[in-house]
Amino acid sequence: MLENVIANNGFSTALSGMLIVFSGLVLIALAIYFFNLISQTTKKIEQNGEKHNEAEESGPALAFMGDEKIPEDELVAISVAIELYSRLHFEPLQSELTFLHGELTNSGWKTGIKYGQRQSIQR
Amino acid sequence: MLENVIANNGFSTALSGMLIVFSGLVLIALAIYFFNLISQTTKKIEQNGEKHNEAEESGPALAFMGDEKIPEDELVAISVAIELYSRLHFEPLQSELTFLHGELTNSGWKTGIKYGQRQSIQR
Amino acid sequence: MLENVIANNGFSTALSGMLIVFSGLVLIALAIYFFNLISQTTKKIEQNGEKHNEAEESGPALAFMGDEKIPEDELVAISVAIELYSRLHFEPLQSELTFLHGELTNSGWKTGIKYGQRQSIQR
Amino acid sequence: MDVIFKIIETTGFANLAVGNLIMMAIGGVAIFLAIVKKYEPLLLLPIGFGVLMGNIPYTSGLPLGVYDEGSVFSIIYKGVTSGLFPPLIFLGIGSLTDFSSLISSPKSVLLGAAAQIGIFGTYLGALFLGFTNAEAASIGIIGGADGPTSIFLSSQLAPQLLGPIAIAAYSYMALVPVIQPPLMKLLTNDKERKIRMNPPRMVTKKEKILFPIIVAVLAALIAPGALSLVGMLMLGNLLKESGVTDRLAKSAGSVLLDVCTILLSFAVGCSTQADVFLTSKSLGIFALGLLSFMVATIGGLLFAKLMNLFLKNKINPLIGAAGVSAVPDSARVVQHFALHYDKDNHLLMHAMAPNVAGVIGSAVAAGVFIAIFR
Amino acid sequence: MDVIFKIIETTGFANLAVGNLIMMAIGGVAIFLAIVKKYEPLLLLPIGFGVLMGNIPYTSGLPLGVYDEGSVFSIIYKGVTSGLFPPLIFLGIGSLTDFSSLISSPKSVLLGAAAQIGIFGTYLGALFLGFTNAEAASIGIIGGADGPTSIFLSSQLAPQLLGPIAIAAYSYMALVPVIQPPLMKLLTNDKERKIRMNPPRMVTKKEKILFPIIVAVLAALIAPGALSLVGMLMLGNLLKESGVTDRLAKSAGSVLLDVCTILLSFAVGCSTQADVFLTSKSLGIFALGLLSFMVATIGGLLFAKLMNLFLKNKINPLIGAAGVSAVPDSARVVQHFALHYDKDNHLLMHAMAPNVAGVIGSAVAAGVFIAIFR
Amino acid sequence: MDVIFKIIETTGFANLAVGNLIMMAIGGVAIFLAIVKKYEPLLLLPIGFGVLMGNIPYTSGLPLGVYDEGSVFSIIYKGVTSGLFPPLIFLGIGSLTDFSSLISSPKSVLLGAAAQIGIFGTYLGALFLGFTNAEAASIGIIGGADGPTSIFLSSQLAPQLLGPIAIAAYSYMALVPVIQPPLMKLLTNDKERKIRMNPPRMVTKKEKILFPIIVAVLAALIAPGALSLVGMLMLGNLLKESGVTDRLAKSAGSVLLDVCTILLSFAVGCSTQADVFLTSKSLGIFALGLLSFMVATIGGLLFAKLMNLFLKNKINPLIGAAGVSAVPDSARVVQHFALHYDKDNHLLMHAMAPNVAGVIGSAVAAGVFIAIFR
Ligand code: NA
Ligand code: NA
Ligand code: NA
Repeated sequence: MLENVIANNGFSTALSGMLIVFSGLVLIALAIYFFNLISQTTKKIEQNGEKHNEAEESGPALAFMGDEKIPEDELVAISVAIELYSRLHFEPLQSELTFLHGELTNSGWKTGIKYGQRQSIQR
Repeated sequence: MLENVIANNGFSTALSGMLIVFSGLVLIALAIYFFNLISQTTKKIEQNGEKHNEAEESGPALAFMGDEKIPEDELVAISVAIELYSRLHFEPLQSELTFLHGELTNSGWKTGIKYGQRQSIQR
Repeated sequence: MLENVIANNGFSTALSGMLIVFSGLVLIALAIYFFNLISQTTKKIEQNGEKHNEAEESGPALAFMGDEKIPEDELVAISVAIELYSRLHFEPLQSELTFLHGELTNSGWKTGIKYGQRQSIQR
Repeated sequence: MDVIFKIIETTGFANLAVGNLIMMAIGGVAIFLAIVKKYEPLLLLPIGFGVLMGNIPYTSGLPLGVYDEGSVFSIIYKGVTSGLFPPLIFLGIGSLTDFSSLISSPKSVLLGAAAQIGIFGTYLGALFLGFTNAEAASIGIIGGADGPTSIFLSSQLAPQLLGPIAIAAYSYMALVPVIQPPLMKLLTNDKERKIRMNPPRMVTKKEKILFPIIVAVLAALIAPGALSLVGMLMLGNLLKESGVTDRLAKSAGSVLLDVCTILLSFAVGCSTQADVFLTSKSLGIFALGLLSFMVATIGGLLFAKLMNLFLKNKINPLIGAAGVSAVPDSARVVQHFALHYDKDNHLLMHAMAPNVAGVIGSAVAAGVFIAIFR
Repeated sequence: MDVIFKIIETTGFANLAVGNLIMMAIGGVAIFLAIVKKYEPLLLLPIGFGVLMGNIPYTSGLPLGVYDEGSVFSIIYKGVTSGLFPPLIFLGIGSLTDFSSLISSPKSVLLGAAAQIGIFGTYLGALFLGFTNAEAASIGIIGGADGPTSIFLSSQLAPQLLGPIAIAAYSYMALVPVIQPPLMKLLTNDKERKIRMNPPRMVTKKEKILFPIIVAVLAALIAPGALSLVGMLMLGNLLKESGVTDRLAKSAGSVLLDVCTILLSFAVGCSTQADVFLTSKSLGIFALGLLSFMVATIGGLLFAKLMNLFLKNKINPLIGAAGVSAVPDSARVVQHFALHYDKDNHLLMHAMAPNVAGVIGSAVAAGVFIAIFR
Repeated sequence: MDVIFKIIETTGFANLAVGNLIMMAIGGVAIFLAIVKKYEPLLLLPIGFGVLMGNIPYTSGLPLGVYDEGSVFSIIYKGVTSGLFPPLIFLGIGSLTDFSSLISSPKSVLLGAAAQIGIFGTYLGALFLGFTNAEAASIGIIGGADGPTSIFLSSQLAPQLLGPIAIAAYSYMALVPVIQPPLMKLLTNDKERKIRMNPPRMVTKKEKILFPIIVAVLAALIAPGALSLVGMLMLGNLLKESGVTDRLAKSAGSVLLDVCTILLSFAVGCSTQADVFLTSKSLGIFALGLLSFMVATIGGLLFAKLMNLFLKNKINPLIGAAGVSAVPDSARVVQHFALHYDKDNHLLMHAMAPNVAGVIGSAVAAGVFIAIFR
């Protein structure tokens, strides 16, 4: 059956296919690698420049605690709290109560329109 | 290029298009207006006729408090409670526990069938 | 118009149709019946053989309390708790916090991959 | 000035016919029943709104209605006529249905079969009125009291009658609490109505898992035409009961079911354009549909009484009426009717057994018709 | 060795053209605006990503892009070109929209009509630049400031321009906070900007239920071409307000809306292949689109001032600018602009009325164009 | 009487063949594995049920099965054969996947490439057994250990083999915990298995956002054929990571994913009608599929050992086995295997990197095959 392999250019196809896969993933690996590099360099320069608010930078990422130990119960409690919170605030609601500040006679209102519009800015 | 506009009856199309849009929305505005009128008249007649249960009438609409001020904290608490409540009761559940009154030997049961059937009456 | 019925083999079609429906449902009824029988027999044999852990057997089915009465308030509380629990744990989340035991330096992590993979075993 | 006239001619006002106004009134009634009376709102509301939209006149040639090739509504309607939506809806319903009551009481299955006499009786009646075989079968299925099944069969056998059949089926399902009680009163005596039944036994998880598999295989073997409906219904149920595919069951029973319900109901409503709908055939279908429901109810009641002649533990014949399906309405009607005579006699769970069996029964009946007439 | 060359030839690197790079840069900008500036992220993010993917070159013959018969992307794109996605999106939007503010202030409806002058003005402008009637109408609708309406009309009248029209519409909608304030400043004086309006009255549930029914019937009668868009918008709203079909409204307003939004936006993005997109026509469309938004804003503002000549309770002319729709962005722009001059003057709810009326208005305008040019 | 015979002839009992019984037994086994062993239940359960339904015999001519033009199941199956479902599933998976581990360890990407040798090795093996190029490629892709990728490639290149290829792919993915450990034991020594790796560094939000964009562009440029799969996967991921389109990501990752999974799995199951499935080709595919998984595992393990020759911070070669993907099963297998030798050596997150890289790798491989053989 080796004829079938040869007749179909099997070996060169397999070889060059493997080559493409590797080149593709190497490119991706390089991109990540260089991106990391840039990111680290930028961070160093920034750190040398001025001490800025770190909390702002960290964003929503989870801080790893290093050596400090957290009791397991607390971890469970925290994760349940986070689940509940995200459940309440990140799930699309059908309609939503919003209360504005200011004169109440003029401002107690309710709107259901939430679609597709920069809503994240306001909150 | 004005020829193109004229050749395509541009001006009369634009004019009559604008006309239709206005007539359509004027019709809608009138409908709302008359509807409001009827609603208000009906209400007045009813009020003159007899003092009826107002809570029934107001339905699920949110009552606006006029001049009375509600502490902001309470507003937040109320809206969170409403969110939680609607989340619990208005979201379709896969199956649902229901407990009937009466003899427990005969009535403790569970059903998952909820589809498309006047369920709102029972609750 | 009786000719139309006869010309279309109406009576034999209706009769044999009804026959098929009955045979189908009788087959199903028999299957359930025999299945029940087997299940009961198996249970009896098992019970005679050895007293085994009953909790394991009952699975997620709801235990009916027989004559014992449960205060209605508690029933409501229980059902709300079950609703909340299932809401929290059976609904697909976008991402999920998981905390592993062991050395925290090496194990505090977060994964969002939950798709299609035996996840039920782990919990 | 010509353009203005041309535009005015395109408005619906210029083309509004009496038939359209009649249909729009019907649509309004459907919406009223849905919102105020809360009759099957999930179906009657979009249907009624669809009737309104489907009877807006427009100059022919514009691709707007369900019958216009290439229009948006025709694309949605294709989900109905191709028969796709009903099985998807059954998938969702299956993932919401609990068959425990049926599993614990195999003899109730027969009541779900008996009520299907309404289907075959009406099939004969429709033939008698001069309908063709395929049409008569589609009309008869109204007696099965399952919207998706009726629509599926019509789409396969008599697409030209789909509108009136669907509307009739859903209307009478909504009117079950009006249609059934008089027949119950007529055909049962006081003693029968007070028969209490033993509480259903507990059903194990294993049985619940095996049930959909066995039912699907048996029903499809005996009536392969029922494959699409019974197969999807039981797939949904298996997803639910297996305990390992909760997320699939949940999605099938929520959004998939809802979206298919909206689109199917709205498109069916839109298909009732006056010129297509307001025919003597439609009148015949509505008359036969009512007959169908009544025969089905009677069939269930009488068969239950017949069974009682042979049974030691008598069943309450009222639950026979639940065999028509219209899940879970007719089971609720039974419950309320029985409570009227004995305020501690809860028949709901007992009535659920023939109720869900009726769904399987009419799907099998539909399968038989498909096998013969396609 | 031949095979290796053949494979290298198939890579995108070998076929990358300057046009593709330009388009990919544009896609990157869209993604940047969506994520960093949070401009319409639900739309610009999938569009931007689609632009990137649509400009990956490949050897012709491979079924990969939206224009290749049988490819996956072409199947998704068919949901756009057939006009199916926009009405489904409107169904979802309807189920999320609260029309209370509009119901309580019928005269605001006119502001939503006035802003549509942007559509017809731009239509004339496009004719002037040499576009055909159908193309000019599709370009004009950009001034309606409703993405789904623009895409729907283009799909029906000028599918070949769908890409640039959709991108222009969404881009300018995202830029509403940049485009509108200068015009507001120019056309109103300080006194006008400080006009306070009475709080809107309470709207009963009954009114909210009747509103979608009445609007749908009237709008469709006056402009049957608006049937698909207005019909679905109001069906969604009825599902929400009826109070008996909450689960349907919820599904329409969450997953159905989201999935259609993702697929539509992504497919529209993919349709901007450089060789199709980078033409002088596109430039014209972008220029006309900007004009369109500006004329619409001016129309709304001036008409509000005109109305004030006849009204006892003056309206704040700023809310006229919200008539362009771009819900709820332009209403927010009005709110912020007014707060700048009187920190207790909350116009948001008042601006919502012309805002949602503008949605209906441009759907009616689209209906008019469909009636004339199809 | 004739009609009764005709009806009996239409029942499945009259047409049941031995092949159908064998296939139904296989379907039963799949359901058993899914429910009792909890092997890939989300896929194996609907597939198994589909196998049952697909092997119910019926008189030919009835439009019931996936191969009958116009039947409901054929419409659903079109979602598979057109290649639509797999990219939509990838959209959902992307919106659920966290690529952090991969971003923090770029060198692991290479392990995801190395494991693809299973694909190309099996491609050669299939050619050797006499399959055509297109068939051999589709069979080879089983070694990619990604269901949607396998189904997509088969639908594009060898639709006639879709059934057995899909079943083989999912079966072996379910059997990963059985197939991989012996090879791990064979190819690593005790010291290697105990290698501990540094905890992965924190990844910033910015990196997570840029990652899907860069990967999609690079992968699609190098292998345009991967556009549909990689594009959708990364679109889903971008929707998730951007932080501004949470609702889109949520819908894509829940209902859209679930519905596509149900329909795809069920339809694939239905496509295994005995007369189509029970062939010697299927046997060959199953044998080659197993080979494919083994070669892929070996490739990953050996390449990791090869890399260690050049690295200062040694990697644990076990994580090479996770390069086959089967996310996240093979990563879990690595975790458990390593824990056996050092109860504090948690490799899960390290194994996730090659694991998800393997998904990208096999999508690229599929793209290469599409580019050459279409
Ligand atoms: Na029935
Ligand atoms: Na507008
Ligand atoms: Na892989």
